[in-house]
Amino acid sequence: MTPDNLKLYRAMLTSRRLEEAISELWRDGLISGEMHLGIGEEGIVAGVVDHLDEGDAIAADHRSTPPMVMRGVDLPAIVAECLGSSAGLGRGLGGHMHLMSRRHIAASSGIVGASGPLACGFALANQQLRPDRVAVAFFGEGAMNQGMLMESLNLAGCWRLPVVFVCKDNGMAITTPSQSVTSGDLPERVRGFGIPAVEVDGADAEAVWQAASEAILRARRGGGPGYLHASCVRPEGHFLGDPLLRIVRRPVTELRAKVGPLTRAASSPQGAGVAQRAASLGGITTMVARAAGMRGRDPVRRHRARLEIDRGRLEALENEVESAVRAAVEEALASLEEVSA
Amino acid sequence: MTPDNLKLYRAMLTSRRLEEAISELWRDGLISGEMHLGIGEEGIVAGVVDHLDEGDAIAADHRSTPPMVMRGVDLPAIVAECLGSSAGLGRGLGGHMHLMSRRHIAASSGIVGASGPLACGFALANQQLRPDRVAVAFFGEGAMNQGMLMESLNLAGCWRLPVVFVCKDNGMAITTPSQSVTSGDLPERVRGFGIPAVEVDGADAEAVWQAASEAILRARRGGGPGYLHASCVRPEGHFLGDPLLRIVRRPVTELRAKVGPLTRAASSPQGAGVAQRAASLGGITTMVARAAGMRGRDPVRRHRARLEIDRGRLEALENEVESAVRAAVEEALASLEEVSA
Amino acid sequence: MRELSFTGAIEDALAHAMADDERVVVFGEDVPGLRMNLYARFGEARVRPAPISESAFLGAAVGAAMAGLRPVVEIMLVDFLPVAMSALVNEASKIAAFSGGEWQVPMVVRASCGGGYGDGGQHEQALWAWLAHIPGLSVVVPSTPADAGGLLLGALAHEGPVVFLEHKLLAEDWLDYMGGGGRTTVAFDVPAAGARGPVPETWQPTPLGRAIGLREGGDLTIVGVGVAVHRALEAADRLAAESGFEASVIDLRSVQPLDRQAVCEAVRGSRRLLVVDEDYRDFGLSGELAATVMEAGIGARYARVCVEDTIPFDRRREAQVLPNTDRIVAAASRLVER
Amino acid sequence: MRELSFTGAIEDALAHAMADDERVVVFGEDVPGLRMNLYARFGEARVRPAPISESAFLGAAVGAAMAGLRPVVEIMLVDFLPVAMSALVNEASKIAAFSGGEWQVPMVVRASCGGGYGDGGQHEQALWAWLAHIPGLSVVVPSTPADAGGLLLGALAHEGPVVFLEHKLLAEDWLDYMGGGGRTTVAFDVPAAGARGPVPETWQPTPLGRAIGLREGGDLTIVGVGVAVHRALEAADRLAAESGFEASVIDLRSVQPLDRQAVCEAVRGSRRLLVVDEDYRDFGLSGELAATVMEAGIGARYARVCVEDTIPFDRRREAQVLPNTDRIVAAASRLVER
Ligand SMILES: Cc1ncc(C[n+]2csc(CCOP(=O)(O)OP(=O)(O)O)c2C)c(N)n1
Ligand SMILES: Cc1ncc(C[n+]2csc(CCOP(=O)(O)OP(=O)(O)O)c2C)c(N)n1
Ligand SMILES: [Mg+2]
Ligand SMILES: [Mg+2]
Repeated sequence: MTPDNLKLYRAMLTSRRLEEAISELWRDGLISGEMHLGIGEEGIVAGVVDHLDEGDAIAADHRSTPPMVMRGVDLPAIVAECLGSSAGLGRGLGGHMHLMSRRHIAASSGIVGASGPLACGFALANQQLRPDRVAVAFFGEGAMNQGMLMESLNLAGCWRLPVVFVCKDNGMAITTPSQSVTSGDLPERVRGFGIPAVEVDGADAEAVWQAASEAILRARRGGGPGYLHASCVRPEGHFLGDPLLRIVRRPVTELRAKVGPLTRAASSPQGAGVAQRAASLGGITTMVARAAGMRGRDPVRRHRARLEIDRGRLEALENEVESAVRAAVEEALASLEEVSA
Repeated sequence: MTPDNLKLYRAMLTSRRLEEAISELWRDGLISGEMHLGIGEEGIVAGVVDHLDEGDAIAADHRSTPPMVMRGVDLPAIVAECLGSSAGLGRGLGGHMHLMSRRHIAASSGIVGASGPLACGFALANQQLRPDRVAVAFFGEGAMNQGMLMESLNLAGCWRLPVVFVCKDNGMAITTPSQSVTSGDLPERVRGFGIPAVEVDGADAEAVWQAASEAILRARRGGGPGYLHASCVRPEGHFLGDPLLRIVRRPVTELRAKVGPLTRAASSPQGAGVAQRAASLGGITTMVARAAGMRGRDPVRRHRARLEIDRGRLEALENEVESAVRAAVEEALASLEEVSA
Repeated sequence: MRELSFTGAIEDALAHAMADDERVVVFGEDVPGLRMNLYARFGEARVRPAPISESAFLGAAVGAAMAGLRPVVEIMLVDFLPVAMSALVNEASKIAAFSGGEWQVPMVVRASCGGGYGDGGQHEQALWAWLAHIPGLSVVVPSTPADAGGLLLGALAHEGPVVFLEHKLLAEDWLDYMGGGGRTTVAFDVPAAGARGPVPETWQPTPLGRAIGLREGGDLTIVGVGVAVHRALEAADRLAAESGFEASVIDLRSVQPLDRQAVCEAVRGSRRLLVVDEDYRDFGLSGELAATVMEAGIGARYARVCVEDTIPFDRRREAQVLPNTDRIVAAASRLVER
Repeated sequence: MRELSFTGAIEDALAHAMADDERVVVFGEDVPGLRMNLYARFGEARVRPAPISESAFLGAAVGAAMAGLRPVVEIMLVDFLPVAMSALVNEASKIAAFSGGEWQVPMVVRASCGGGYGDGGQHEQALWAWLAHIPGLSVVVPSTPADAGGLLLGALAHEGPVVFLEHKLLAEDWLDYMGGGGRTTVAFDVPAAGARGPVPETWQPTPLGRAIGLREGGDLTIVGVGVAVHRALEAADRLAAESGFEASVIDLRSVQPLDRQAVCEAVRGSRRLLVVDEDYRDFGLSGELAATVMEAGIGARYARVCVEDTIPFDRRREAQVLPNTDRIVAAASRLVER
């Protein structure tokens, strides 16, 4: 089987454009803190969500805009929720870390790892009420060290739940390189739970689609859980306003206040030996360098380059997406004004 | 290297005799509920604890009498604690699920899985304050599904903590066969965390000793954590008064009140289909059968049979142990009377 | 009227609910052993053993409830909930708010609680006020078989998450399991009217948040839940016999929703409030009732008999720190004197 | 006197403690990034990044403290503690009791808390009373840089476990991190005197459990912790200016131990108690203070301005449900009227 690549492209582009628009609103001060974007992971989300239909469920993490967009949740309601408008998905009460749609059995949480148990619960309900329907859990590689997620792997395995765990590995958990706090190899860890684990390049939406197809089909047929480990990047940092990315982008301004205290601390008497201090400073430099190195491997651009379609149709599609996003933002902004008026 | 088998035997026998004495006190109503014994796992505990010395630490689970006894904690204080006497290890305030000795950096907890984080903390302190000293965590195979324990495996791995995890696999968690709620193979799971895992017959104290020797030595030398998976039995049930074992031992009396409601329920209208009901009844029968099947493979008897020592010396040792245990019980009982007097 | 044990009443009501509604499922550690009769009748798909993974299966209950089931999830002892509290504090209790009221989480968490059988400070906690502190969580603590069955159905009918707590001195299965172990050599101070009693022929859900007056008396109002209610009744009788003062006793039955009106009405008459609470004293139910009365502008004398510290293992000392009848009589006497 | 920010004061005091005492170690998620200066000075062995495994590393802190270290363990937001509460509820707080007083757990849990920057109901909780409900846990909530540094050292000197909570509106690093993100397009209602202020040249540990009076006034006593104290001061000034009533304002500084005496003394004079609390209203600090006053036999009018429900994401609605100055003035006015 092969995916409808144009459909995948539309999904990814819509998510990308919407998140870019959200970034603008955030910069204008209209969206409050901790706005985590899924830019860089659209290839993973598109390749998985394309397989889902009525009755299938999604448990998402703090980067939940792409799955909601791609699952077909109302765009204006998503933006309105980010704005805190009462026209939002959660009437402005939940916010961007809690995008949810009952109709799509899709919910998200800001507690790292919480998508594991939630997806198991969705899958359990499907097992009892809607045989052949599945649940998908999205989370990052950092979340793989959270107990409730590891427990969920075991629970899904022993209850043979129709759930597919999707790990979006961008290598980082905020400023911490996940490898430095992870023992062993993650797909191997999952296999240790008796769950088939597949590694895939998350920048390649089509490859993800293929891998997901198999895992989801197996789950639908009662074959139990599956796991996809998909690499990705985090070009916009941990969240909008990421301090490390600010340093990368405006080193002079951002470092001014930091360098003095840092060098003072690093050279204060009492404390670690020179080698350890040097190692720390090296660690800090690497931290910043990693933030800078998160560009490239853009799943959307890559997918676009592969499309075999004439330029005119492509541009038409892109214009459609642009206008849908623009309309969504306008509608959301209007809803906000109505309330404050 | 080979162990001092006589020393191991003395340790195991002391623990066994003390727990037998505790059972008597429990039957007499002098010890309150949830008295979990370590009878059946002495081979594991002896083979591990024999390697520990000043500065080494133990985090135990709800079956904590054997590790305390074998680590050299005062016997009368252990018994007194079980009796709730103010002469007890915790002045009668903690009880048998919370045996602890500060001097031995040895503590236990009734929260399944809690020995994992605790041992990591002990090991962290050792890493900083007492290089070459280690920590050991004891727990059951059921605990391996507890998130905090799985997290501890990862933590120990990435911090290279000097900790040895010891899983005492008796196959059961209360009345649940652990296999039925565990996905995958446990040693494989641990290897997935990048931690070397060794399987050993826990009824063979000498084999455990060998396996532990290697893991503990590696940890002492900064080589990071290790894991032993040791099989064992649970002949006295989950705890004293285990309902399943009561059924096994006195089927007529114990089943009288239960069979009526059970057959009524199993044959009530509305509910599962016949096949599922039959499966449930089969499950219940297996549950009881398993409780009955937990005899044999006695690590103490087995170790005794192997000792190459003349009968006279052996009997002398056994008499010594008997009197030490008797004296401990008497001292503990006396302390209790003093208080109530 | 039939007579049932506390445990029997819950099982009976639950079996009816399960027969009526396929969406009701039970899961938790060891449930085939603990709920053998339900297991035999409804099969493993609806009475499922869970691994020792409270965070995963409590969290799964949230998802299951959101996706159409009505899970009754068993956490053996309330003391184990702290292992998995994020599912309640950050998910179950907040989904309705976060979804703007669109999405509900109809789940029941069933756990045993309380002390009095020598199980030590890590296995005898009450924690009901600790749970009730979190907006969006309901907490039910029945004190009789009839209430246990009725409130279980009330909890199942409720659209939000409910923690249903069974005191181990009332629930015969738990007490035998964790305390007695089939011995005749131990005794427990079990409130007879709580452990066994009349139940209706046909169960009706008891709505949450309605206190019930169990004794009339104008000199003093004693308020509590669970076993404390029975201790209070005993103390009130002693007080009447020994010093002629008459206390009313109110069983709140649910800690959240809290029947503030019932308490205020009674205290407005008696001008004396005594809270008897097996949960920890500080920042708990006893404080909330004080605030309730003060907020209503009712001037009253006030005292509380609670658990003040980690519960000791030793049964002698344990008996002293639990809200026993002596402590209640003493506190009540001080309140009515002068 | 030097001036420092709230965050700077904590870092300064902590750096001193670490330089003085090798046993003090810091660990938690992301600490090399969050505590860059300490990381650069003390190295990774003592400022250690942890995996996203709160249960393991909080539990490890308990063990580390028992085995001789003085861990300062960072849980980024107090909202994440429910993931790992068993380490506090069932281990840290109970070891001293279970060991008959032989073994202590000297650890400090450092976490940010509180709202006012639009982060939604799962990331803006206060939870101090929820923590303080558990016997054996101390809970500290400083409101100024000087108290933040002093109480951190007080917490480190304490032999039992202490949760040290930093309000995100006071801690500039957290506010920039989670709220501002370097933008000039957003504004937060930061209490100036809480975010930056004088600190002593040489740090001294501030003992836990001592409230401090920040404003004198005989008509009314307002009590709180953290940001609420600053709101109360502002409200008290407005009340004085608008209606001539003078309120005293008490900053409890620690929720547990609770300085009951300070509160009782003040209310004995004013006969009016207003609790301003950013933690949830029910079964919390506001109730405990009502009980404190009633237990002391002090007749008083009482009101409370608290968070009553899950905090809304929308900043407009969020501002209305947090204990803001308007709500405090309104409640205070009702209390003093008549
Ligand atoms: C239980 C919990 N701990 C910590 C946090 C803070 N936090 C938010 S996102 C994050 C990093 C998550 O890393 P990962 O799972 O790899 O996802 P990514 O952000 O890289 O997509 C952390 C630590 C949280 N929200 N919840
Ligand atoms: C967190 C937690 N959940 C549940 C329990 C109840 N419980 C006590 S022992 C036990 C079974 C433990 O099984 P295992 O780890 O295999 O040890 P075993 O008893 O077989 O030695 C359970 C579920 C508990 N004490 N703590
Ligand atoms: Mg990541
Ligand atoms: Mg076992």
